[in-house]
Amino acid sequence: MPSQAQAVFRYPEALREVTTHYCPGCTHGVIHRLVAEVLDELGVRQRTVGVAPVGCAVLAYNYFATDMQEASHGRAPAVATGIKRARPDLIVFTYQGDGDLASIGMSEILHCANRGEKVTVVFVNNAIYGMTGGQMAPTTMPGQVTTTSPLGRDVGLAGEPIRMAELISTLHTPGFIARGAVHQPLLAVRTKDLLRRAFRYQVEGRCFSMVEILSTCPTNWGLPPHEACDWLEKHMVPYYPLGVFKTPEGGDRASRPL
Amino acid sequence: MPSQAQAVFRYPEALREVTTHYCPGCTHGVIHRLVAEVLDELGVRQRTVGVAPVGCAVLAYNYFATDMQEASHGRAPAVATGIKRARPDLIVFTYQGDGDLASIGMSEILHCANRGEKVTVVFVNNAIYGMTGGQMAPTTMPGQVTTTSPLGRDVGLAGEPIRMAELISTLHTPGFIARGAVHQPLLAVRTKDLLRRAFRYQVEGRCFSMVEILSTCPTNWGLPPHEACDWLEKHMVPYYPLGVFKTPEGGDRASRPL
Amino acid sequence: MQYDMIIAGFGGQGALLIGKMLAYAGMHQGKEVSWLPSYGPEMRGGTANCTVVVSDRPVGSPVIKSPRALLALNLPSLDKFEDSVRADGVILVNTSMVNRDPRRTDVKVVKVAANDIANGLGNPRGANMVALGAFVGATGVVDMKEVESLVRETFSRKPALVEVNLKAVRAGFEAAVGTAPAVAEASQSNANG
Amino acid sequence: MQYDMIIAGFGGQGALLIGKMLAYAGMHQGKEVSWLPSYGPEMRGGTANCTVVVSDRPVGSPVIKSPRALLALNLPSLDKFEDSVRADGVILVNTSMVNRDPRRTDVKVVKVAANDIANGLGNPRGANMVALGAFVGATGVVDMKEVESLVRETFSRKPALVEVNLKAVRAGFEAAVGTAPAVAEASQSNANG
Amino acid sequence: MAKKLMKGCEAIGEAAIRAGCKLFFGYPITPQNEIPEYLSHRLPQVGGTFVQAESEVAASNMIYGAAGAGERVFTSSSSPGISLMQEAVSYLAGAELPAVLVNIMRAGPGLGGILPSQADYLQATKGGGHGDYNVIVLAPWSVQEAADLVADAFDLADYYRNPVYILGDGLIGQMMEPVEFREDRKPVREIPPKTWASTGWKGDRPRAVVNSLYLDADTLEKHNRDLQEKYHRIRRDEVRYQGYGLDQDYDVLLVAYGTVARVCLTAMEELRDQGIQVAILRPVTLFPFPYDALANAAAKAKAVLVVELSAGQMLQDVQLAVHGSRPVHFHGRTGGNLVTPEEAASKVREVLDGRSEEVRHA
Amino acid sequence: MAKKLMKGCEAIGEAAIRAGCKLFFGYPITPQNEIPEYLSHRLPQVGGTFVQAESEVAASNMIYGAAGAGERVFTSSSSPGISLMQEAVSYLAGAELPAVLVNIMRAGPGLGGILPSQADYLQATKGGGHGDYNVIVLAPWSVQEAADLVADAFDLADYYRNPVYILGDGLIGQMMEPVEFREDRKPVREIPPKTWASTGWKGDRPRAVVNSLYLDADTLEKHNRDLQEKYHRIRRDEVRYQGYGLDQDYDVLLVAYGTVARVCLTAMEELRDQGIQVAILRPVTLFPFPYDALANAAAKAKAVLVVELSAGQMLQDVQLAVHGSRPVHFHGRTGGNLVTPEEAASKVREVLDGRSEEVRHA
Amino acid sequence: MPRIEIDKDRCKGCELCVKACPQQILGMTKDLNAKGYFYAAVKEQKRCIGCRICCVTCPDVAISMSVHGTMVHYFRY
Amino acid sequence: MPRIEIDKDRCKGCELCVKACPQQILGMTKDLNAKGYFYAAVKEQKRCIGCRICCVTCPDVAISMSVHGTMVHYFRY
Ligand SMILES: Cc1ncc(C[n+]2csc(CCOP(=O)(O)OP(=O)(O)O)c2C)c(N)n1
Ligand SMILES: Cc1ncc(C[n+]2csc(CCOP(=O)(O)OP(=O)(O)O)c2C)c(N)n1
Ligand code: SF4
Ligand code: SF4
Ligand code: SF4
Ligand code: SF4
Ligand code: SF4
Ligand code: SF4
Ligand SMILES: [Mg+2]
Ligand SMILES: [Mg+2]
Repeated sequence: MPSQAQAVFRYPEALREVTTHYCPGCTHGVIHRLVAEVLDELGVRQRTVGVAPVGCAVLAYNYFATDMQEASHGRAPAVATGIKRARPDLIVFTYQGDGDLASIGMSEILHCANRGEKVTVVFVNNAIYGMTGGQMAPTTMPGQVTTTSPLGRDVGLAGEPIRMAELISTLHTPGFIARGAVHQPLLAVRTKDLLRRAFRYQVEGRCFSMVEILSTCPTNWGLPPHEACDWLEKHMVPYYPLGVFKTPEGGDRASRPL
Repeated sequence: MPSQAQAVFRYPEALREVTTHYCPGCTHGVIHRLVAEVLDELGVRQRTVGVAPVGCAVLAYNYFATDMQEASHGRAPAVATGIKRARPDLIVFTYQGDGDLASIGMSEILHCANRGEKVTVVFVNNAIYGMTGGQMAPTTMPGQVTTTSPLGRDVGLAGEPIRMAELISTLHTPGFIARGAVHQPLLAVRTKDLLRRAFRYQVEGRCFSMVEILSTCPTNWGLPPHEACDWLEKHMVPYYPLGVFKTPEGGDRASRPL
Repeated sequence: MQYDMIIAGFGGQGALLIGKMLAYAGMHQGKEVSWLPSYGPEMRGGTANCTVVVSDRPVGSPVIKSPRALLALNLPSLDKFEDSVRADGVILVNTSMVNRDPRRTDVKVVKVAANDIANGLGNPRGANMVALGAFVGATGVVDMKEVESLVRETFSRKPALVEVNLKAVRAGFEAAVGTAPAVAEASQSNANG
Repeated sequence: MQYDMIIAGFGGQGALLIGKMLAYAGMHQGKEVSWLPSYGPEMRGGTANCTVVVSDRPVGSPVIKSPRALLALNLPSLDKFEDSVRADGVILVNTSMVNRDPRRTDVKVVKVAANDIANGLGNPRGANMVALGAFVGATGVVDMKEVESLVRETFSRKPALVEVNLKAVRAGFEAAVGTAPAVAEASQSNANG
Repeated sequence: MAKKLMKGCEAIGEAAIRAGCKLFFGYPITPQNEIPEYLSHRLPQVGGTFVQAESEVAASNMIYGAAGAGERVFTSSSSPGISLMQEAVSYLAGAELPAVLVNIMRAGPGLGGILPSQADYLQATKGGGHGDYNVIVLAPWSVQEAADLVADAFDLADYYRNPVYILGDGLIGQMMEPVEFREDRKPVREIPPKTWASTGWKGDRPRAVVNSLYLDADTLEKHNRDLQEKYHRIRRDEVRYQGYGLDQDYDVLLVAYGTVARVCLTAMEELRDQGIQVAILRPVTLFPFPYDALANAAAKAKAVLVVELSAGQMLQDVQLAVHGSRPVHFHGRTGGNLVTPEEAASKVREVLDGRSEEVRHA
Repeated sequence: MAKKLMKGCEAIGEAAIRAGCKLFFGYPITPQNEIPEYLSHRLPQVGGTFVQAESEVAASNMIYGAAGAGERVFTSSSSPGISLMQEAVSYLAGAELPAVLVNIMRAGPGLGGILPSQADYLQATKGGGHGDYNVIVLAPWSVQEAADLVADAFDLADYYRNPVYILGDGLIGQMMEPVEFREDRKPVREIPPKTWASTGWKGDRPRAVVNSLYLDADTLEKHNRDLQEKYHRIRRDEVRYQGYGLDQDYDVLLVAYGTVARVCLTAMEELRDQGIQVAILRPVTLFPFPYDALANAAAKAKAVLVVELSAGQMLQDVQLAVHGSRPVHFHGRTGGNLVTPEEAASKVREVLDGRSEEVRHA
Repeated sequence: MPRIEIDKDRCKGCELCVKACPQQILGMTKDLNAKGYFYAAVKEQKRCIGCRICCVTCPDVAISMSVHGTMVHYFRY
Repeated sequence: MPRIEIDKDRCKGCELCVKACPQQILGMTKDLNAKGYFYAAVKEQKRCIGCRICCVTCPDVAISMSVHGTMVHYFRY
């Protein structure tokens, strides 16, 4: 049969064919595509509702070919809770940045995870506030220069970067928590596996799921895209290890007293 | 010399000699006394500012013989941050319930701990909203009946109880995190040691410190005081193990990927 | 016209329940009623009180500063509300828990030892029902028949309790009926007119 | 009277900086000035523009819909603002980046190939300074002396850059001075009166 | 259905369920705890969902999500909690989502106290959040009316795609009164299908995007014009008020809402017995405010007296309505203290005696 | 000091430092990011403290703590972030804490857009939070005035122990203008020592308790009366406004604040050239609002025209001031669009021609 | 010799001290105190071992202890 | 046989695909596309091994791939 050309990599159906507003080389775009491909593969696009954050992905509602809601800054997990509780038959995901999820939205994400809402959170950690012009995020690396840490993040004053995947995975409520990255193509492939698993848990009505994905912000890091990928590999990956932190099958990971 | 009677247990100076509004047998009173004794012992009463929460301890500003501030519900760690950054010479503590700290104030406590604010948090976990009449808290035990979980907490809908000490101790920023209890006299003695340590870290300018203290709510648990103590021992201690979870000397406890 | 009253007592004495039953009885008789609890920040285990209005016309203010009748189940309640009762009103005192007489001379004072009567009936927890019966007896604000059927309804899940509580409420009624005729009539005539 | 202008270009072309230097120069000459950047939600790397007002009296509206002068550093800027320029105003076009002529006939059009001139001076990054000089030459809105001293100040930390940029700004000035005398005079006379 | 004696809070919960609302998200706060408590046992009985949110911020965003998914949903809280919802309320209005928010007001400012108050009037009616928007505000004066208005609130919310507040003072929440839920109730407006809701896009309608972001100024201005046009229709079509004695002669017009109006009614009876002629206008909708009705009613009076459990908030709307044509007087109590009929009556006498001073600007 | 060309945001930051404010707690949001960014490098230089809070909720409670400890402190944000602070603002007012909050307003409602707006007027002046309270509101129209008012704001906050808003439209934040910081500036009021602040209790003064809780109704009512009395003094003593052409004849009185007033000034010049007589009244304090000055100024005019970047918010205060004595007209833009001098001028002509319709109630 | 004193009017009658005393020498009175609670009292002062467990237990700091002579305590407090 | 296609007007010129291609057969053009970017193009289609790394890398989904005949991919995607 395959005498004719067969498309083996094409534009996903769940992604609308518009140009994103993301800067050149920004890996938000890669993550969008991975999510869209997974929705297509699982065949759930038509019953999916996505929740866009306030952050560079604020316009995500223009990009996914699904029904969408725009949440207020940090509250996407609460909005997703509202949607899922109203319509448990829908597949609900949030797409959130690190300022959105780990700073202003800390309470909402933790409680959403702890209630075990059957939603999927795509958490894009780029160690900075992209949209507002490069301020420090809770995930900003020690010493990293941002517009509000002009001499580099001083961990003595601003504390150490927060590892959300680790934090959330200590909750006792079952869930799927993992961290991936997309700055190298094979990592993107593995991250897609994580996303697929995360959504599948939701489709099966099993548990809350979150995939934290390390992402670049060439513009606010002040680096050309490929150097941004290298910076991420060198500075972020060691502190934010990639892998699966929690599965609904797995046990309880609460630390025991010293 | 001691031919005359010598007082070996007396009313602490840092506690005002007024009758509290706490219900008979409520261990909020014990915790107040322990905190006051520690302030006396460390000789810091005159430079201490306490932050009262919204919760049964809302009137704590009437009880401690220190300057006090009344915070809005859940925001005591933010208020404490404001005080401590304004006046680093002051000893600042918050006194917070589980609704206050683990529900509405989740974001504030985590970020306060993560910034490493040099303040001390006294966290009173009584597995319920005392002041508002016994609603479910994030720390309510599975199956526990409250006015908003009339058939008992359903972990399938409300999730598992949150263990704040464990959660916070996974942060990378150095801190002192421990859990005590006061439902038995010797545990109260050990809890006082924890509080002493916590405040001492602050006096030394070392780190953030928090002592979670399991406490009874005879009124809303619907139990006579001593039965409440037994209930706590039987149901809460196994899930909320007592001990020290993190010290500033200790390493990083982030869970590693599976 | 409207008949308004304050029922007050210690936390566990059942003041709120007595008030609710009066309101229910009034409603079942076709009256307009309102019931308003104090929800002030009293210390737990402190006093509790409620205001009940029973009226032929829609209830205006549910908050009553000068009630026609007061049921004082304990001393602090008498202390707190004695002065507010209207001239010619009724003060019913539970003498089991109040060790002084009301000072007011312009109101009808009725005294019933509710706890003692309940103890005498071998039903110490029935003091609130005794007080309810006595209050109805003294004021005639609602029909005893309605009260009795309410008692039946209230305890319908525990039939054993129905009879003992009916006894208690009747004992209270008997102890007080006819003691404050003027007001009772006033209310009666209002109820009819 | 007041002289108002819009400086517009691609993100990295320095439109905002040119505007700021014009405002500074005006201020140093004792004028009232305002500088207002566009901060609309343009896509990153999109166009940037600013509005500068230089006036003898306190600046009224800092927002100008019909400026007296436009500096269009690239084509989208010309497209966007050409129509807004006042009749008898000035449009200065950076022909290095704009491949069409302005359509307007009721304004004075001045063309300067800023990038080419800068390249010619061996200072490709100095195109913005060329454009600044040209704009001052064409409009006379501020004194070249002030501009030159500003250039010295701006690059004072990197003395090597002072001379090359002074050269650039002068080259621009020369390329444009006298090309739009009417307007320049209008502004001149206003500045004096 | 027979009358039941219910607390206002419970009646509100029950009325919501009967209005087809199966979702509640809320956070405890006195004096409205009986609403979540009632719903936590009632909703599961009817196949509904009760979620105790982690905060009022979360609760208000949960109702955003659920409303955006096309379901009837509500939350309730009291003053400080409602303040925390102000960003979300602005979002609800901006995204044109139908949701009902109950505020059983307590005394402020700050932590204040837990006793009744009406001091959130301006927050509710003038927009406590940012931007130009309005919330429909319904103010019941009895338990029965609370139940009735909750039902109407869901209809109005759906019809106008707009948030609706039920604004009750603490008395409304805590008081028990007979209440009847009519089975034959009809919606106040015919409600169009919610084709705009995000329920999964199957291609049979435009993609549903629940959103209040418009980066382009002209688009956002157009959106604002549409909103203002909607508020105009609401002002035109949804004004509700009640008058008492307006058809008789009167010297003083009392203006009050909620339970305070009942106090005024009692005062009015007392005053009429004494030969003093007063009438009452009770706004039932606070937005839209009955400006015209009030202006007309005021025209018959020598003076207007506003009575509130606040330092003078509705007062501003009354002044806007009366437009300087009659002197406006004010009597208010704060801190949780209540106005008594005696107080209201004696203030009326002061107004008539010239012993009360007119209020010029709030 | 010589004049410097500065962005409004930077001038605000610098002015705060010069007013002795060494503490800033805030969260990023456009269009005021230059304030935290400026302070994150400037404050450490002067021994001050910059903290990027995790949210606006946290930031507003941090300033509560720091103000309660007796230090000058401020925060800044833009519309949605300010909405999140409303609970804390009510607490600040209730606990009588001096703190400065800068709101560089953007277009709403909801997420809206990031372009300039004035649609948070009612939130700021009528109380976006719960309970009866007022915040002093200062509205600069230039970068210089922004700097000057920030300095005054700290003085007023300390003197009255009350929060103060600086309410700027997006232009104020983004615009660069020359600004001068005078070294010889004197406080607008003499500020008493902060003996009420919680700084450690050594027994030499009453224990300091920073609080807004009063469980007893009478005590809370007394507290409210004291607050109202304070607001009364503020209304009496702190009104600020500027008039332009008020001493000449005019047919139309323009009322506008912030940068919109500058647009009106340009329009006024244009109109005068055409022989149309207008004057401008520019409120500088929005609370206290210049009711009396406006009433007087309106008396000279045939009509009043309010111009705002909103759907009509200050409009309500203008109506309250004019009290129906003159027709009030309105011109507003929303969504981030700006009013141009041409627009304002042509609206004036419409008012004079009878082509514009009077606004009765907001 | 240890001496326990219970401030009768601070006591809220919770009985925690009574249950806690290892010597079981505390008991509840049949009198109401000013607050209306049946309060705790020392029944057998002589058998008191001065362990301070009652003091540590009381949520209302109603119990204080003094000693004549030296005493060794088995917990540091 | 793999065939790579780059949608020139979707490309934002980030060069990530160029760096990522293991065969180094992609490159940037000297032309500007409609958006004003120098865009990426396939320089040597023939040497393409069909690994899809460029496709996976592109943040703007500008690259698609089709094959003639059967191909075994070394990563599942
Ligand atoms: C309540 C509120 N606070 C602040 C903002 C401003 N704001 C918009 S996006 C953003 C942070 C974005 O950072 P992040 O979530 O990391 O997303 P990124 O842009 O990096 O993808 C902030 C603070 C807002 N819109 N609303
Ligand atoms: C913003 C806000 N939300 C809710 C409340 C009501 N409230 C007061 S205390 C409380 C919870 C108290 O529980 P917890 O913190 O566990 O303290 P406890 O009473 O159990 O000691 C709540 C919800 C409030 N005052 N303010
Ligand atoms: S600012 Fe950063 S995160 Fe945002 S689109 Fe640009 S590169 Fe991506
Ligand atoms: S309600 Fe519970 S926590 Fe509160 S004082 Fe009473 S027993 Fe203690
Ligand atoms: S000190 Fe020990 S032995 Fe003595 S009364 Fe107290 S608990 Fe009992
Ligand atoms: S523990 Fe304290 S409050 Fe309780 S009974 Fe003993 S003395 Fe009284
Ligand atoms: S498929 Fe592989 S070899 Fe071919 S162009 Fe892409 S990255 Fe290069
Ligand atoms: S990765 Fe995509 S956007 Fe980047 S250069 Fe290649 S084709 Fe263009
Ligand atoms: Mg980010
Ligand atoms: Mg608790």
